[in-house]
Amino acid sequence: MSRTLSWSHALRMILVLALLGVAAFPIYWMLVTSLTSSSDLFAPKPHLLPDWSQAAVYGHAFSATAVATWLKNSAIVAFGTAALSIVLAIFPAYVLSRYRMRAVAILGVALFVTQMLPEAMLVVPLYAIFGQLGLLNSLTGLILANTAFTVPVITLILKGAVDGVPIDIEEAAGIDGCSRLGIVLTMVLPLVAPSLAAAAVIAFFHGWNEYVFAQTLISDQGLQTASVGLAGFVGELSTPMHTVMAIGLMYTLPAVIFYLFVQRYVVSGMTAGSVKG
Amino acid sequence: MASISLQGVTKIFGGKKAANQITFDVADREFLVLLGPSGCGKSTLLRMLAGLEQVTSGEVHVGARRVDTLPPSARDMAFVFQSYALYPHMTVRRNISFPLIMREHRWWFHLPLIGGLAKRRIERSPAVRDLVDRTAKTLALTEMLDRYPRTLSGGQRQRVALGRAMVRQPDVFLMDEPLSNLDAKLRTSMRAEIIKLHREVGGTFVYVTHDQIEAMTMGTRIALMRDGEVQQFGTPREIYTDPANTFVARFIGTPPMNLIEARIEPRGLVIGKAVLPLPEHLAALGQQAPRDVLLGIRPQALGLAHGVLAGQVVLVEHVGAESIVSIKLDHANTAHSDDGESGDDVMVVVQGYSDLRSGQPVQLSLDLGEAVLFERGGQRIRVPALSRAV
Amino acid sequence: MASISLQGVTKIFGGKKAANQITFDVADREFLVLLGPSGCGKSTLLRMLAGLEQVTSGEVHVGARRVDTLPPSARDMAFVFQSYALYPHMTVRRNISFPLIMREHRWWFHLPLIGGLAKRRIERSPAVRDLVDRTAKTLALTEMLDRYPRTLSGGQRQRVALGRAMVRQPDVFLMDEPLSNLDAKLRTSMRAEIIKLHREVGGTFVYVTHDQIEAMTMGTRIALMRDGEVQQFGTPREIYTDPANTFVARFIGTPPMNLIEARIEPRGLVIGKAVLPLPEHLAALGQQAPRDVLLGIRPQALGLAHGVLAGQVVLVEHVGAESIVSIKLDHANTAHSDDGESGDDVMVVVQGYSDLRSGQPVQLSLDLGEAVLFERGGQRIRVPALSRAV
Amino acid sequence: QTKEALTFAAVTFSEAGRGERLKAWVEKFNKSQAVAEITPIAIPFGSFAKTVFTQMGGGAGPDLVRMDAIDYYAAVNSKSILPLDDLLKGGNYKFTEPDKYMIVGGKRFGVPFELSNYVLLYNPALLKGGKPPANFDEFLASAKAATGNGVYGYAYRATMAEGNGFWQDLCNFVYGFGGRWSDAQGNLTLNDAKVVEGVTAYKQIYDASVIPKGADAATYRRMFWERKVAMEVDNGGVAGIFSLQAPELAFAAAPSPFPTRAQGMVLTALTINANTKHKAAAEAFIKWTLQPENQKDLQELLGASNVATVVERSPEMMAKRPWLKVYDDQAVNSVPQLVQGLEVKTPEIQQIVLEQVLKVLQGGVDPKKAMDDAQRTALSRVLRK
Amino acid sequence: MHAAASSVGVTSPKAKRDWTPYWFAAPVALYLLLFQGYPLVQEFYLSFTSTALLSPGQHTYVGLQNYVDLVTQEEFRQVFLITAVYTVVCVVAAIGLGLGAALLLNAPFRGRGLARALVTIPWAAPPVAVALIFIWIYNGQYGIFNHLRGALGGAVSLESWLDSPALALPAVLLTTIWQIFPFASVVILAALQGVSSELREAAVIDGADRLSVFRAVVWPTIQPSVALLALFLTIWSLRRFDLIWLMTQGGPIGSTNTMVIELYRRAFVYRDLGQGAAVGMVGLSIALLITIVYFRYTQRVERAKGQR
Ligand SMILES: Nc1ncnc2c1ncn2[C@@H]1O[C@H](COP(=O)(O)OP(=O)(O)OP(=O)(O)O)[C@@H](O)[C@H]1O
Ligand SMILES: Nc1ncnc2c1ncn2[C@@H]1O[C@H](COP(=O)(O)OP(=O)(O)OP(=O)(O)O)[C@@H](O)[C@H]1O
Ligand SMILES: [Mg+2]
Ligand SMILES: [Mg+2]
Repeated sequence: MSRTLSWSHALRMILVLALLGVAAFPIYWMLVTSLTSSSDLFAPKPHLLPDWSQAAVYGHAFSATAVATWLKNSAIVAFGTAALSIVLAIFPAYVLSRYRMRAVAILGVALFVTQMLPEAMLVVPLYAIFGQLGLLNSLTGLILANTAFTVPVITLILKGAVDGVPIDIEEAAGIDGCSRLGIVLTMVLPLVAPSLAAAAVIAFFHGWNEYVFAQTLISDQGLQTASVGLAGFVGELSTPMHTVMAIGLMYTLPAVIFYLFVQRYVVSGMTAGSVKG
Repeated sequence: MASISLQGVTKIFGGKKAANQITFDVADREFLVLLGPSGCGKSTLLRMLAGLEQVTSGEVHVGARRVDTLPPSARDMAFVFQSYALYPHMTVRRNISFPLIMREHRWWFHLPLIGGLAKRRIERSPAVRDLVDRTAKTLALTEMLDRYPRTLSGGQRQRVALGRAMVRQPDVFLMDEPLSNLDAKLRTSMRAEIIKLHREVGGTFVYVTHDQIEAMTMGTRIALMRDGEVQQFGTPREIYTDPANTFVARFIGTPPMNLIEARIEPRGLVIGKAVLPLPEHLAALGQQAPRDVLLGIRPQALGLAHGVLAGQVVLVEHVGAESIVSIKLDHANTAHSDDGESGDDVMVVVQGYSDLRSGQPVQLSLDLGEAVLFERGGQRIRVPALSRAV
Repeated sequence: MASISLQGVTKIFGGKKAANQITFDVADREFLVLLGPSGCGKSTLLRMLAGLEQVTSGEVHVGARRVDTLPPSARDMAFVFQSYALYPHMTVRRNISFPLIMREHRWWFHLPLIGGLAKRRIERSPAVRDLVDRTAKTLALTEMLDRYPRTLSGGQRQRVALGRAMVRQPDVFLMDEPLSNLDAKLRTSMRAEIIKLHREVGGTFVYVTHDQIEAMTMGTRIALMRDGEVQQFGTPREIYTDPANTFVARFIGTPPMNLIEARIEPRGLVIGKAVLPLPEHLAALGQQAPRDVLLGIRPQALGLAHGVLAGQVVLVEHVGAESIVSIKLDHANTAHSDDGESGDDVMVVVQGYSDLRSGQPVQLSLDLGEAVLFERGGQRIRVPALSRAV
Repeated sequence: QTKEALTFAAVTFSEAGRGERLKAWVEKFNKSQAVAEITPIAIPFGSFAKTVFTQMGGGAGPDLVRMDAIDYYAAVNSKSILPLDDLLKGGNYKFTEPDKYMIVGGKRFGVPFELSNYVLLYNPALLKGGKPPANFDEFLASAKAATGNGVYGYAYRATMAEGNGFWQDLCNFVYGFGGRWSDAQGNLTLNDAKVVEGVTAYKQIYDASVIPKGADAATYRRMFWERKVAMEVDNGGVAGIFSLQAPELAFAAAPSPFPTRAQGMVLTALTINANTKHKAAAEAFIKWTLQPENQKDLQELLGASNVATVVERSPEMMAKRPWLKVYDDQAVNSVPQLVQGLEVKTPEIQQIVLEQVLKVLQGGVDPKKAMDDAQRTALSRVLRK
Repeated sequence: MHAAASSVGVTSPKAKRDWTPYWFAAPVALYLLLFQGYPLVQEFYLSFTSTALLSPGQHTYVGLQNYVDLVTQEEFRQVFLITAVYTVVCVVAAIGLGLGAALLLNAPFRGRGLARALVTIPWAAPPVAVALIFIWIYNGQYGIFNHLRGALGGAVSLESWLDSPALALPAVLLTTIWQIFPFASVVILAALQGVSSELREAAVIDGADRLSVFRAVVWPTIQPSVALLALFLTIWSLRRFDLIWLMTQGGPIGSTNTMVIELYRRAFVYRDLGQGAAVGMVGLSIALLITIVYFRYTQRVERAKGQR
């Protein structure tokens, strides 16, 4: 039995490693590409290992492009989107979980519908609305636009989490003299914290990665986000491959690292939502 | 003054009556137990008292106040939940002081930082601190004040829940099966704890349970419910010795009271082929027309020596100092139908370790001194002249 | 032949011994109960029997076969889980026939359509159908065969779980607290059901519980465990009347046995200021050197009439036909420490409804006929010459 | 007093090399006067039109826009840019020939910003004898000869992912073989024999295994510069970038090796967004750009392109960059890459044509049949005939 | 807001209506109405017009013309087909791979936490960066994939995968699946936490092999989560844009031309907002239909199992 055990264990570990390889390879390849000299890049045989003598490309990317500003803007948008999404989503999530009435059902359906709308379809009318509201060319506006797309899914995740909060606790707080608002803020919110983390991650990624709105709603160079900045390199006349890959990597890594820190909460947060029976 | 008075309280859940015209009064400082099988409406009734559920009709008064229109927080009642409902993200101290903090709550406490500080200030104010410390001491929780509920054992959690209720010094304590999550041993000791609490802090207690032992040992009054209706309301002793119907009779007492089909005739109580003389307190019935009845007799009142009813041992269970012997009667029927499978047999409690084997034929003796009679339909037959005083 | 033999079975979980050198033999058709407080290793032991947990060391034999190296499916044991572990998406019929289908399982049953058909064919084959129908009938589940577990009550689910175990007709039935999720009433009737099952289908039963009533009523043998070790192995009666140590003594019996500090001297048993003559079965001890002991005496052996020990009533609990009176002794100490809060008092069981009030002074009489003695450390003191036969 | 803040959007700003120079050129304007401050906005080629048009449609957008001809006609059509006739009235400008394409319905809505012609660029070191081919057969032969050892004889685009570039390359072949997308009356002539010939030639190259298939423009231009591509037909902007970014690269230019000298032309216009709130300042900028010395600077920084007005190049420059002359000489033969008469519908027609050509290239469909299909589809779908 | 937030429980028969849920939901409702509802209504209207991107204010009402065009154009049938293939393959593969990964990562082994984190890298990677690196990976001459094919002895056509009508869709799908399967695996991993170990052991004791245990115990438990996940992945795949557009713009020969790409092309390349909106409405209807079918189905299943 122990022999079969170790065999299956070895097989499992091989599969895990293969999986990790598949997941990480393109990112690794970005690193390799950014660190390959341009003559080697167009060589008939690919270089499989990074050439560290080329590391200057990273310094160059920083000095020659506004990548620092882009990343800063992306970070602002991403954190802003995450924060605003959660602020907006927690109350409807609570309502969806705790109330049974027609208006609530309609809200639930509406949330689903909004998940189906492609950004490309809404960007034209949204641009006009943002123009009216004076939100063009501001990161705030971008956050607002992104949030419209993250709120629905986050609401549904948080709803699952709130479903898992025992109603007893709310009733106890009510008897202890807590208002509804107080219940949501002091009871529900702390208890769904892992799910908040999961939700925040989803919103964060959305804000960090978003391209269509960032491209359209922002024209000020100083407010460009990394997705737009990176896409801007894909030139008609020339694409500086090293710089693009270097910036691509600098753009990817913060999100990956951020995720490494929160992944524990993400799994448990999603669990809170899904194990509602 | 916290007497509680219910007047025709009814609760309808989508057509189903979870509580039906419930009317009773509980005096101040009583310990009322709501007892009944699962789904009979105990929790619903308690939650209506607390204001967690709206009454469909009827009135609830506490002292002189009508409370059924008030929100839960305005009723000044404490509620202890079956699941304890401790706030898992708060320390024991914060859990206990939470009702006090809420009493001082202002809207701006919702603001992120300031609110936190304000709450801490209240928590640390001498008055609150003192009260919480004293409560914790009473419940032997002093050393756990800074721990979180998840690090406590079941019994400790239970005590925190009690503490949270006590600290408000309310007039009425409501408890919904607060012991049912504990193991048997802990249950026994927490039972004593709650009785002590009642004695010390006063106030009117309403306590829900489906465990008759709890009901008997804790209550000063019991309301025994079934299908949303109160079957009998009285002291534990009344309910034990003077059940209002077969349901009550069989619900209270372990093993349950035996119900044997019998017939009252002038010559005495006829069970199958046997005829027994009517005991004194039932004698008056002998003068009336013969009628079919159910004889209710507790297992403790049956004996296995030189008896009058013949039967066969079906099962012997040894429970420490006594043995419970199930016996299938040869010539008489029982009416234990609502118990399902094992209802056909008469149970006898024998002191000590019984050596009977199943299949063995036995003779059953009956001590009718405390026996009661019911209609075949289940209603208690009260004996006209001599109706027993308790 | 399904005798079970454990030889030095040990299980270590990351340094902690969940089972320590457990050795005992159970004959074929015994009903062994593993009893003990929470966390003592009962489930671990049972799971090692089933093969769900590997033994760290030691051997497990069933009949002549050594099984501890076999996978669970090869051991031919049925397991009933505390939570029933019914397959929620299968009908009752499929749940019960699942083990039979698995017995016939071929790899190609995993193919989408064919597999489904094949399984259905097995399920509908006369042999399986018959067996399932018979099992369902035995358990009164016939009408529920096409329902899903979710729509069943607790007791019905429990019966389905039993059915799934029975249908395999295994040599050994393992059950891990199968009744602990049921309410008290249902528990009683399911208890009888399982005893009946044991009697009818035969096989060796190993049953885990922490409820002593279950253990006493169901087991033909009890292994009482604590901290991974077997404290005593014997029949319920042995364990009740002849406990191996104070832990066993207080674990079995409600209310628990009283342990009173005493001293044996030639003049008799000295408790506080009182001196009692040694009963016959302990007389031999009087000849030895004086020693400090703990007197173990059951609450049923204490009386409140013209006694020898003075005390004060602390609490009176009425439990149906008897009352339990807690008494604080004036001049003697008890050794109930491991019970925590309410351990200081001696408990007395009084028949009938006691009118004592708390605070009232009483006199306690002792019937030493069944009393046992322990070292202060807890070990039983066996009386050399006259060691009692059971 | 603060300056009026204007924005000027152009793809060129996002190009390495030329972008910086263009910004400097705009800065010169900012310094030249005290009333307006223009901020450059770089928008990459791929999303330029969509972004700017969304913004303009939404009532905002940059004040000044450099747009491709294809977009220019759409903007004119929806009156999204301001007419400039009044502004330039009386000015004595010597506009280059293609300026005529700026006049729509007798009115002018922009001035040419950059005019870029197409000629054959080659790496002399990679061609036998260092000589450019003179006709299509020679061209095919020398491309084949140059191919091998990681070097490709020729490069162009043939992917939908680079639809616009693909279209430009295709225009060169079609125009070079004497075809046009429409006749003088604006009737579609997608299946004209000459067009089919051009497509056939395109396919011939494709099948000759001389091109790095799938390399996008950025890549194969880089390869050209790394001396891994021998020839390409490309516009002056590209040559400008080569000379700026790879000064050590000795490349040369020659007329495209097609039967006729007609080639496509990248024509971009400088326009004023109709939504501007700074009309006067924007107009001032346009006038400024048209001043001869500014035109001269612009032409120089753009590389091998021409600008709105005729600017003579200095002899030293011509000596240093002999290929400039080839580009300048090509100007008279350049035709905008539009479906003339149906300028606004060009994107849709372009899509239809390119898909059919792809079918020719990849699916082996007969060029004639493919272009017949294109003609039919375009007529029915785009023109609803 | 505080003033309106009443206490727990509706207080009495005479008490006023509990407005709390309305207050709680109002901000989000308004927000969505403004930023999604209103634009949606506008798009709905636009779909019956011919409207230039540059002058969305001036529309010509054309009735059902845009829809009629869609129905009659053969190309649009291809768009349908591509969308369907893209969506189905994405969802099936992402769930399959996600399930496999989740099962692998659910068993205990050393370094599991790190592995769980690393597997989710693709999810964290921005689509723009992903598109760029994959374009390079698929590159005909210098892409690592063609090199690998060569190294493994395959026929090397030196053609970029993205330029081949046969390979472009698989290539785009591969990229998409690579990017989205971690999300599926996280969700499924979370669902796996709910699998009762007792149930699993019961099946083992009943003699079930691994696959049977999975089918009898694991799958039924995670199935609702997987179904909801599938719904979301479907909806998201129907509207995925950046990745496809950046990689192929729907080409070659429409082989990766999904509904959203077509929408975009019509609205922004052909600059006809009306046509774009019509495509969008068709897409929306399909998504709605799928959602309705999903809910109907789950309800029926639940009812069949007596869960409701
Ligand atoms: N919110 C509700 N909606 C509909 N029916 C309900 C609701 N709450 C309770 N009921 C029904 O009312 C009846 C009484 O329920 P209640 O919870 O009061 O029983 P209980 O006596 O507390 O039972 P238990 O001992 O199981 O807790 C039950 O039949 C129950 O199904
Ligand atoms: N998988 C495990 N890993 C580590 N420790 C374990 C594991 N399973 C059990 N234990 C520990 O072993 C001891 C015995 O556990 P076991 O579950 O056998 O107790 P038990 O007697 O069944 O208790 P209960 O009555 O609460 O079910 C406990 O201390 C428990 O914490
Ligand atoms: Mg209840
Ligand atoms: Mg256990």
